[in-house]
Amino acid sequence: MASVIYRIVSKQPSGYCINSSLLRSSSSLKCWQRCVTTFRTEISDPSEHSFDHEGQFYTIPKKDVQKIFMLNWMSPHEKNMNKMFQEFSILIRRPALEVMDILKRLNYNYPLTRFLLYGEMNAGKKFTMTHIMHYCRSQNWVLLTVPWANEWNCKRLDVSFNHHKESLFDLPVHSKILLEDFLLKNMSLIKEFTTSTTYEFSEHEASEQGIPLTDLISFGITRMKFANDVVGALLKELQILANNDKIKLLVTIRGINSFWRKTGQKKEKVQEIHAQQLTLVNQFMELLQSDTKNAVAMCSTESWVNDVTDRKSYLPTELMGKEGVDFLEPFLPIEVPKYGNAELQSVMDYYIDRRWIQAPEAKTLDGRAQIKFLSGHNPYQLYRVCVPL
Amino acid sequence: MAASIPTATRSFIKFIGSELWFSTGYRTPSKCLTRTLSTQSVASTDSEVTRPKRRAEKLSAAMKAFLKRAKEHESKINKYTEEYELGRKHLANMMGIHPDEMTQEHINEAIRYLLPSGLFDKGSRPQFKHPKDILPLNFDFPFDKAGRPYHYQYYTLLPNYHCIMSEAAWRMECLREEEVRIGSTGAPPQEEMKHLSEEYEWMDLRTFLNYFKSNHSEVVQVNEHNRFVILMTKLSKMRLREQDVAFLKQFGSPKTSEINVMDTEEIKKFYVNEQGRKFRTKNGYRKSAIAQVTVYAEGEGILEINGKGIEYFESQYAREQVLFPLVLTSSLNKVDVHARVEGGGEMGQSGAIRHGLSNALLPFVSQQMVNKLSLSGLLDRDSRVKERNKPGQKKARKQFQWRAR
Amino acid sequence: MALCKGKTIYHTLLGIYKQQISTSYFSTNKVLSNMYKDRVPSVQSIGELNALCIDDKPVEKKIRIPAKSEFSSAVTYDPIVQKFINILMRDGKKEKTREIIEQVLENIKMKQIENYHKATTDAEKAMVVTDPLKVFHGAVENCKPLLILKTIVKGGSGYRVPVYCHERRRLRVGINFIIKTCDTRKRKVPLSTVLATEILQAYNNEGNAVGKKHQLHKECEAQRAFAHYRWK
Amino acid sequence: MASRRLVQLSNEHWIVLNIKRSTVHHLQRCCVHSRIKEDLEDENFKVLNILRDKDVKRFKWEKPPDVRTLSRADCMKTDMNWTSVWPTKAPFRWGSVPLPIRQGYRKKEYKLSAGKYGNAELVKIPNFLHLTPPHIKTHCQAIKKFCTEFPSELKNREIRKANFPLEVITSDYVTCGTSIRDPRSREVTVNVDLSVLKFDEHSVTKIKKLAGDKMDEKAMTLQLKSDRCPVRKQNFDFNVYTLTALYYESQEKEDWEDEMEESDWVKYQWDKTQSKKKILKLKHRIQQINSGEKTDLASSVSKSDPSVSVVDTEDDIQSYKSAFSNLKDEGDSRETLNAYKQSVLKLLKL
Repeated sequence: MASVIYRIVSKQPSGYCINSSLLRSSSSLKCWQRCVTTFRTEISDPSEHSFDHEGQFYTIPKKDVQKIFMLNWMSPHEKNMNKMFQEFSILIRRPALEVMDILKRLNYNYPLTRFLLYGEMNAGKKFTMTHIMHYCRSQNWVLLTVPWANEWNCKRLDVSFNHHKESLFDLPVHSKILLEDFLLKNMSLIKEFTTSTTYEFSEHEASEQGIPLTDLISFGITRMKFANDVVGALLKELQILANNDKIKLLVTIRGINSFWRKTGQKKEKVQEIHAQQLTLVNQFMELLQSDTKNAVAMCSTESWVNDVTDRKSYLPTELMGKEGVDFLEPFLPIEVPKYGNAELQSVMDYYIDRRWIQAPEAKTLDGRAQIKFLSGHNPYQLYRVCVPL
Repeated sequence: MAASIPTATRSFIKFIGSELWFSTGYRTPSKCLTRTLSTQSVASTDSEVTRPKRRAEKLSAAMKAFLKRAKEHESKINKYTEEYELGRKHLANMMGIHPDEMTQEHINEAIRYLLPSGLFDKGSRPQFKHPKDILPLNFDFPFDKAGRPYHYQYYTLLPNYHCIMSEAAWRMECLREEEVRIGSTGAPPQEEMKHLSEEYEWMDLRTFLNYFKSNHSEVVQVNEHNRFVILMTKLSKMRLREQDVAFLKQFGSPKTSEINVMDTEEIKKFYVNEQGRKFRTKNGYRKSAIAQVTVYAEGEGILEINGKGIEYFESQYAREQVLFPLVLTSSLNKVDVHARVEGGGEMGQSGAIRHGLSNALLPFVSQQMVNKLSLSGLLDRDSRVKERNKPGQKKARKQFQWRAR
Repeated sequence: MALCKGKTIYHTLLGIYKQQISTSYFSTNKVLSNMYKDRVPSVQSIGELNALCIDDKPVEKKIRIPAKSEFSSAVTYDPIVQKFINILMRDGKKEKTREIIEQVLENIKMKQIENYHKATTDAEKAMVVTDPLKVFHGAVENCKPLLILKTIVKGGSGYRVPVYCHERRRLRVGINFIIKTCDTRKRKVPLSTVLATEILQAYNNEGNAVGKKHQLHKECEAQRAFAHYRWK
Repeated sequence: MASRRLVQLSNEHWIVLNIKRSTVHHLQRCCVHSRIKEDLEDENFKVLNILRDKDVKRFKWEKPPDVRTLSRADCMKTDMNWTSVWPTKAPFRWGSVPLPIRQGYRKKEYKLSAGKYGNAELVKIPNFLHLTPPHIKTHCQAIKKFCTEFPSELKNREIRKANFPLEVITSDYVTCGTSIRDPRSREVTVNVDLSVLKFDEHSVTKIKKLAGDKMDEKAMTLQLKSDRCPVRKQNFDFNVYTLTALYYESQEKEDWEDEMEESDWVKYQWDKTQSKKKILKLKHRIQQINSGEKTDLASSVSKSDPSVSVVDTEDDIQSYKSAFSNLKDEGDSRETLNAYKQSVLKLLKL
């Protein structure tokens, strides 16, 4: 019943903030009840989000969640949270709004624009990306996602030599996962398009010109040996399509700094494979450097990629190295900061609404201050602190 | 008889004490002691005539040796004193000071300058002191010529202590008798008697030890002190005469109604910086960590630990430790905290901050909050540290595995 | 205690409950007080502290035993959870243990909140207890035995004698029941998931831990003939 | 009771014997005794009476005279001139110090520590008996005639610095040891205020590199120290030579300085990097698109050298250059990254 009350939508632009002078008069539950109406917005279309909605939660419709984010993008923990709350709501934050604002004003005839999200660990880069991806999907963009680039480095799966270039290494399993994910996300958008040239994968196997793009992808999925080559072909096709104004492309790469690290993998005489020797990395780097129209790349640097000892700084040069910066420039650095005070209160309101916080003493002003203190404004820590409450 | 309780002077006690033994039939520890006391008491009261002649005159060998040593000691001290005086003049000359102005402090300073030594044991460094300070001066001679001790409690090893104790016991016995007498006969008391109006607080252990060491050069132990306190408390609860009260007052004073509280000036001391903000800095310690915590009054709840926020600590426990005093005094968001901490691990550092923070908070919170901090033990240093490993052992206490073969 | 006179466990229990002393579990700590012989123990519970400090009258200055490093007045602090952590802890790895317990609470909470949100009517929603601490406390309470068996040697042979015990001991035994049921878990299953399911079961008076408690009670009932050895 | 005795074997050779004292007694006693008997009963049968005879006077071991009584300190007067007794640095001599000093570990409280006589502990520690206040007074008086007054005009540090940018620091040491020379006195330090020398940008960076840690980069001062040469003057000359060499070397520009790779750059030079080409190309594209030219993607790249058509002095290019160089030089921070973002936005006409 309580949740019904709180879901009243205020369409006024809210400079959401707990006004301290107003609240100091009484530290009871009434206070947050008064403010609670502003923590949620019913506008689920991200293209309508403006800076007025900053600090409010919006719910992504279930069909979108299932289609875009469920398969590969969300971590098991996030899936659990989704299951628990029975909804997928994210906070509208300034960095996402900023990027969306730029995307709205961007001239798409310009060559590919690169965004780089950076921020501290668990500061909310991924959910910012989620928000932007949802926005792009609502604009019928084609989404090409690499949920966790470091996976190519870390997981000890099959590494095979590339057929065309001997210095490169293929990752068939990862390529297959990538293709599956792409197909699921963009099935409806790309089913009309056909390939522009023939692709020869080996002496016997080739894909002819003019076959549907989906066939090419499903070929890659079924013939895992050529999955990596199919990814290359797909990227080329997407570039051509984008250049011909047929689609708009959003490339999302999480943890791009793993492109300039050593992988932990070995293959025969090669002692340690560098990420630059991976075919997938090369293909994506080619895409990022190209002058493709109608395309936007959104990358993020992640401290998790680095070893525990060098996670001191979260800034891009520290994580990517000079090579990375030189490769990526000119890029648009977007900082994803930790929660501000208003955002923190909003999130706590949301948690109270969704019963993540239920201890009565935690709902008081004093309790909120303590939670704020313990979390250190960090989103994930905030979630963890509230576990026993 | 009972009214004339002895004063503390040695001879008087000797005299009266010895008589008391006989008159009251007090259960004595040994009959032998009583006998010696009786003879000795006569000897000491200058009544040369009644001294028994079968002992005495001849000096025992031990006595002779003792006397010789005493004499030697005396001459040694004289010699050393002369040397000291001469040396003092010389030193004054060397340092360019007038000899009359040369005090012991000057001497110490001069010696520290002229012959600097870094030895850890300060007693082993070069010394230039009056023999009085180095040698035990009162080479007291507790025997008479016949080799009998002057003091009747000499063989208890702690004569003065036991003297006081026995006096207290004797007084108690007397008072008890008096009570019985009054109760049985209904006669009025011989002297005015009444209960003490207030409770007494006896010498604490340290002063007790010092008292006997400095006055009587006796080394008493904790047990002796405990017995002393028990006896005195018992005595003080009886109906007392004036002289008893006077006796008790030597060793204790009435308990003050004021409890020993924390120094309010110290608690409320703070400083003002250039911007006009009140602040107070305190050090905190835990394990091997040291924290310097500055608390600014009228703040917005900013926390800074070594240039970072609370994320300096990853552990939830450590974060809660820093939060603890702030929440307890409900001064979260009311003060700014700046901490610099080094050494130790995560918990040690947070504990050190907790300690320093609680102490630095004091001037900016109410007395009630100070009480809370004090009662919950936040103001005290946690003195537990890791016990060191011992050679030949695996850990501090754990020993290597060993099996008879 | 009264068991020897032919009463049932129920009557014995009544006696025990009447005798219970209403002090907090952790007001005394023998180890600490041994370590600091010359120090005064500090107050280890917020409630007591608030009761002691009502007015501005200064308290007596004494050197006290410092508060323990897990004790806190924050909203997240719970004495029974801390006790559980201390018992579960191995090799002094408290932070690790705390993480496990946090996982346990999270699992419980996730499951319950999911049920809560899935429930359609208010009545159903009211049935779901979403507070993890409530579940946790309830589970521990359900696992506490009322009597324990103590081996007493009489005349060269040992007898297992049913004995009542004080609150702290009961708590410890109850917690140990819960922990020991998780010893048999499979190798790759994390401890937190097993503990969470166990606690949820115990909260509903089911599961192995509660079974162990009942088992103990049965044994006590069986051994009641020896109960008089407690005094002899 | 071992006693050490010197036994003369011949005029030059001595040996040391460690003999038990009781043995010595006995032997000597025997000898004395037998000699007496010999004298008495010269004509009779000589009896060697080894057993002790009560009549014979027992041999008495004479105490050696107490050396302590002979010490010089005993005859000292309390108003003597101590500076003449102890003029120079010397190890502690118990005989010359008229103070009843004690040093050593006291086993028990009532026991005294060892006195000064033959006390090695007192010799071990340093002493300042040669530097008492009267000593210092006399020293000062002796030196005074060599001193001149410091010019009052130069007491102001600012004035001193402005007029004398070169500061030479030397130290002289008065020592009471056997040698009058002190190795530290040849050390020469030269401090130079480089702001006086009027360097240009290149030479400043170069001298910073050349001087290394001898240079205080913030204050622009150079500190040269030398104590290698045996004489002070040589050290001074060496310092001046170093300064001169540094100065002229920093003025010169070698050929290879232009060929340095990016990793060796002291400052990021945007004009020489691939970044410039990249940006100019981008700018060219943007200009083309904005002017409505519909060129093929492939052809536009190869068509012409972009730097011809794009002027790199344009406002947005300049701002990008400064922002990117700043990012490279000063490293990442919120400010530099924000500035960089603004410049990119400007470039993209947003």
